[in-house]
Amino acid sequence: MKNDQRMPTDRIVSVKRLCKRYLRGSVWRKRVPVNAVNDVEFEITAGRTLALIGRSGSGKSTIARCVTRIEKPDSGQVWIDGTDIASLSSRDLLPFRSRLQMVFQDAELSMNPRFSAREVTEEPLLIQARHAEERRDRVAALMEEVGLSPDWMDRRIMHFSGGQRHRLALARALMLQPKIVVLDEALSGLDLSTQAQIANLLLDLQRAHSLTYLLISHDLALATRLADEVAVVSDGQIVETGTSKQILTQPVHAETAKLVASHKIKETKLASIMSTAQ
Amino acid sequence: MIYALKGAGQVHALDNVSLQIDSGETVGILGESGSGKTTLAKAIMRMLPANATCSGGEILIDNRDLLKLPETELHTIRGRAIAMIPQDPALCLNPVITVGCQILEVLRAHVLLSSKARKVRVLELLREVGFEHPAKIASAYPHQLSGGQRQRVTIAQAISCCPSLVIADEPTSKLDATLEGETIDLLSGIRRQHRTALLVITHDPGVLAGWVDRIAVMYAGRIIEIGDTKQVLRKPFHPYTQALVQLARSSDHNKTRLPTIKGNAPNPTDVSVGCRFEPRCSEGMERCKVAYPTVSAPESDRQVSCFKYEK
Amino acid sequence: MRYLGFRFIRSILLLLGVSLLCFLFTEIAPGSFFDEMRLNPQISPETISAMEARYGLDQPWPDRYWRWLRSIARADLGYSISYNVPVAPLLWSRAKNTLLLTISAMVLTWIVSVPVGFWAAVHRGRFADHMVTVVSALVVAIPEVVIALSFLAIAVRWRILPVGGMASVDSDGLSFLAKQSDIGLHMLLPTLILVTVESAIIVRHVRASVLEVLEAPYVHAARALGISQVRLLLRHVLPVAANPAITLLGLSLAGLLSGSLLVEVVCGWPGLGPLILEATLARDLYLVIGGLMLSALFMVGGGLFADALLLLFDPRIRTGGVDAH
Amino acid sequence: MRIRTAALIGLLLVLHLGLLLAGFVAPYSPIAQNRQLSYAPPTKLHFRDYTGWHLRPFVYEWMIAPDGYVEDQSRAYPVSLFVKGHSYKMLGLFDASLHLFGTTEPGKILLFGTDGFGRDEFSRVVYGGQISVAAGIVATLIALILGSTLGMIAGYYGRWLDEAVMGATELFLSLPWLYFLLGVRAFLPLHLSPLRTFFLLTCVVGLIGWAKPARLIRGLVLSIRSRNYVLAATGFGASNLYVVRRHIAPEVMGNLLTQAALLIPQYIAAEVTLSFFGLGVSEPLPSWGNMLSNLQQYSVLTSYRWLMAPAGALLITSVTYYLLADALHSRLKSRST
Repeated sequence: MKNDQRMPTDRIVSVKRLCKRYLRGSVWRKRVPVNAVNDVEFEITAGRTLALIGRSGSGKSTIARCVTRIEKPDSGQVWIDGTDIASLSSRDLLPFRSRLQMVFQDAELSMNPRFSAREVTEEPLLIQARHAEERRDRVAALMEEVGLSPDWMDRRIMHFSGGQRHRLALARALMLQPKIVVLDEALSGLDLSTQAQIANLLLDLQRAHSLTYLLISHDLALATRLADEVAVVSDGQIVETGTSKQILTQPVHAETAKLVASHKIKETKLASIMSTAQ
Repeated sequence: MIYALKGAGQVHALDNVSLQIDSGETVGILGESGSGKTTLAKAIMRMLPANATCSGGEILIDNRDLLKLPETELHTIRGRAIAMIPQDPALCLNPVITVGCQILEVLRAHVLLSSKARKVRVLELLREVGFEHPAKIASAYPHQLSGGQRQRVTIAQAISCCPSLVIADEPTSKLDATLEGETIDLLSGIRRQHRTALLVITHDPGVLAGWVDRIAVMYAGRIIEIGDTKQVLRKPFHPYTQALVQLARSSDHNKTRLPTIKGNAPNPTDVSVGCRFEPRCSEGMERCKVAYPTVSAPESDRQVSCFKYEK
Repeated sequence: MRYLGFRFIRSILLLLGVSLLCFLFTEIAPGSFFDEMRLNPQISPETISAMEARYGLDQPWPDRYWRWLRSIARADLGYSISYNVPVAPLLWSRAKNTLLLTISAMVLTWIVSVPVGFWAAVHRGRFADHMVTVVSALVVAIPEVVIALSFLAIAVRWRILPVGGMASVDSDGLSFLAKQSDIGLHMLLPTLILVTVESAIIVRHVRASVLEVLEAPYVHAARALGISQVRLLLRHVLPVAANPAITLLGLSLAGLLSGSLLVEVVCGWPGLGPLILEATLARDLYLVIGGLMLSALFMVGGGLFADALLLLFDPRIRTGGVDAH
Repeated sequence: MRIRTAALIGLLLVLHLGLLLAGFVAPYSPIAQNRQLSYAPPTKLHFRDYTGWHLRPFVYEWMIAPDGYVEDQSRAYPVSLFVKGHSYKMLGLFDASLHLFGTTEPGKILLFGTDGFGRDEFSRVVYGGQISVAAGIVATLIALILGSTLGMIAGYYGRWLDEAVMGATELFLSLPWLYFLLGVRAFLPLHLSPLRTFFLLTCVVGLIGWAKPARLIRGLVLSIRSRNYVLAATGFGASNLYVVRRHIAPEVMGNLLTQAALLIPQYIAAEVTLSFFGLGVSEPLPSWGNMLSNLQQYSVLTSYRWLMAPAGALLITSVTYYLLADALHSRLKSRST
């Protein structure tokens, strides 16, 4: 890892020595740090996708929350487009908010049940108080782009299926034309067919808006299929990075080997049966 | 024919579903959310919610029909003849009772053993599901265990009275990749030792590949294809199965678009006459819209209900 | 065990807080007992200021508060002006009666309402459940004053229960046993009122928490494993429902004490209530503060008792898992 | 569900309107004493006399007889609506003398009989209601405003502020509220003008009652704040104000309404209890509490049952409020899931 202070130019996202500790436990229990993130470094070049893979509880979603400043990291730097936003106050952070968006794991919970589809999607515009007049057309355009019919705009969230809510969350994230989208397990928990549809949608959107993705997932198969580079996270540290091919073919670190092994078993079982398939 | 109504208006959760599981055989049910696979599992256990009614057919366990059994005698069957591994292990253990006691409870309900023998049996079970030092686990409380460990405890509970059929409802959906492998090995290991029949319900064909004997594919409350695992995965007949299998086969070249099924899941409330997959089917024919395809057997012990194979 | 220690410190803090609160009240209260005395001409101003000095009313309030606090520690709650008797023994003699009434009412309430709540929850939707819900909703809706008065009216009209006071007039001559039964008989009416009021609230809470537990996934899982309904209820549902019920124990003590004050006044039971009421009317401040402190002591004691019970019943606290509060 | 809520609100409106226009509804002045008619039972309405049926009901006058009151059948006094009666201040604004119903002098229509001083119980109930219910509502307002602001601050700004507010709530909750009320009342001068007592009383009840709503609101705010859609909003750069306005306020508002419907009857009961003890509104002015206080003597309690009328009125008001609270609660639960 090069550690020059020079501001990395082509890297749109560069994280250096990121640390974050939680103190879990109540007053009469001694405080125990949990899913600490210590000394994490990675970079993503514009228009590409980096996947953070790790077992549950390895601190990968904490990293995501620190990068998008939903939570303030204890120390370290997060360079977005050439500025370190790790220590910015929330007011100076405002311009960066539109460039950096996060999509949460379970889409249903990340939307206020009282809202209609339009209210959910236009919320970013409301907050940033932008384009007041053509808010409705922008919502219709984006809903169309993510594959939802705009005339469902005024239906309440309850009437949408899991897959459709995921699409709505994506539409909301793209409302401010972000450059970087962080997907925190955005595809886990979906049926295979819906998962495939959302994955294709992500690829199309990346190509159409030249987006940079930071994908957080525990499913190696999905990650290697969607991401250019993969970083393996274990107990809050990045233990290995490489392109999807490198990771799949020659895993170096023990954790990666374990992940790849369990992925391989499933693969070989399927492949052996279907070797003669068309 | 099990025909269950649920919620506002009539929702045909299960429609004309018939399935045979021989003793010691493992059958996988493959279906996406809303295909009625969980309802089938609940129906077998007679655990359907209050607003669901079975309007026909029967459920035979060692040729005793469950539907005819009165409610009071049911608890002799549940846990003894059929046991269920719940979908979300994190929630399915009582937070205020030690793990050992919860397994003890199941034994107490069915097996006539002295309390000492029961304790020994509990430790045996815990060792069998892969805990190195079962004594520590037995005295622990559920909130002190990890997700994977809790899953293994629920499995131990299910197999405690050597039931003739164990139903595993989405055993791997809540776990991450590595734990999924361990759970599958555990389940197939149990099947060999206890000679119990296993009904595994999942939406991912990868989970079933390699260890499940037969697969039944469900779509919108109906079984659309049944057959030996290898043959079904190698040469799926029904277009829906073909698409599902194609999806599961992950090709290594990345960043390419994945094959998908167009349209989205069927709406359970609308009762269309024709084949429910017709709107999303690439080989949809006129006939499909009008009538529901009857079951045909293009190959030995393979069944599919699609007009493509109907003579 | 650290948990209990921590709760103990917390209750001591609470008591301190209450004492500070009471003391502040005496400060902000415009005028004091002596104002009335100043009005009547016979008492010369010097004697009043001397008496004030004796009670130390002229020093700045922090050291008065400190001196007063130390006196509480020695269980000397000051001097009751209207009764010309030290406050503590007077309070304690009355407090015993209130405790007798409150404790028995609480025990009775819990014996009645926990099974009824549990039974109503189990028979959800059926007639029994509806009946219990409607009755308890009605009793909760009716203000305590109305309940107390109507019970009193019925008791007086049909003379089934002795009314008023703690023992009948000729009770001195009776043997010890007869005296106890006589008090018991007298106690019946106020206890009955208290139990009706309190159990309505607790039945609703118990029923709600049991219903919530019955819906929990681990109960479905247990039923799917063939555990019989009875065993399921006793071994699986009851322990989990115990936790909210016990937390409620501490809280319901507040309602019970307030209720007992009202009931004692209505039924003429010589407890803490009528004493505090007279002290309020006579503006005998120290007696009132003493009363308040004592009732706070009961409350905090009840709370600690509930915490201890909770520690016993709910392993999650012992093992520091989910913070139950 | 919707009809039930509407019906309840309607009933409450009628009730409050009746109390508000006390002068109009009550036939007589609540303070006018009538020595001959002390403890007179309620007048019976008759429709039939020896001549036959009459559409308009009529009453007889009470005559004192050795064993109590007996009807003086000699003269009948027709009861009519909208009758001129004694003058009163309508809503404290202008003088009026119109009454909803009444009868020609010297006949008296005493729907609820009279009390010890011969004052018409029905008028006293109506006027007394004004004070008790108003006290309940004002106290609830104080408690809810104080409670919700502190609850919101504690829930939202967290850490030491939360600790402080929660400590205060636990402190207030650790004292039985009636003892606390008595204690505070003891420190206030005893004989005050009715208006100041009323005002002081409601503040006291309100100031003591804020703890429970504060704890509820705090819990609510904490649970909403941790929801993902609030995190998402902060992700878009939402300011605290925005989050409170769009996400937290609607949820809290719904609960405040239910809380109000729950607290009002409790605080009315608190006022009534205090006046029942003689610490609330002083004698000449009627309040449900002090009207009930003379029921403490057993002789009054047994023989003059109609003096329980204020208890009946209190009962109807609080039962309606609780039913309303129930209906609001279930509507709220169904909407937010």
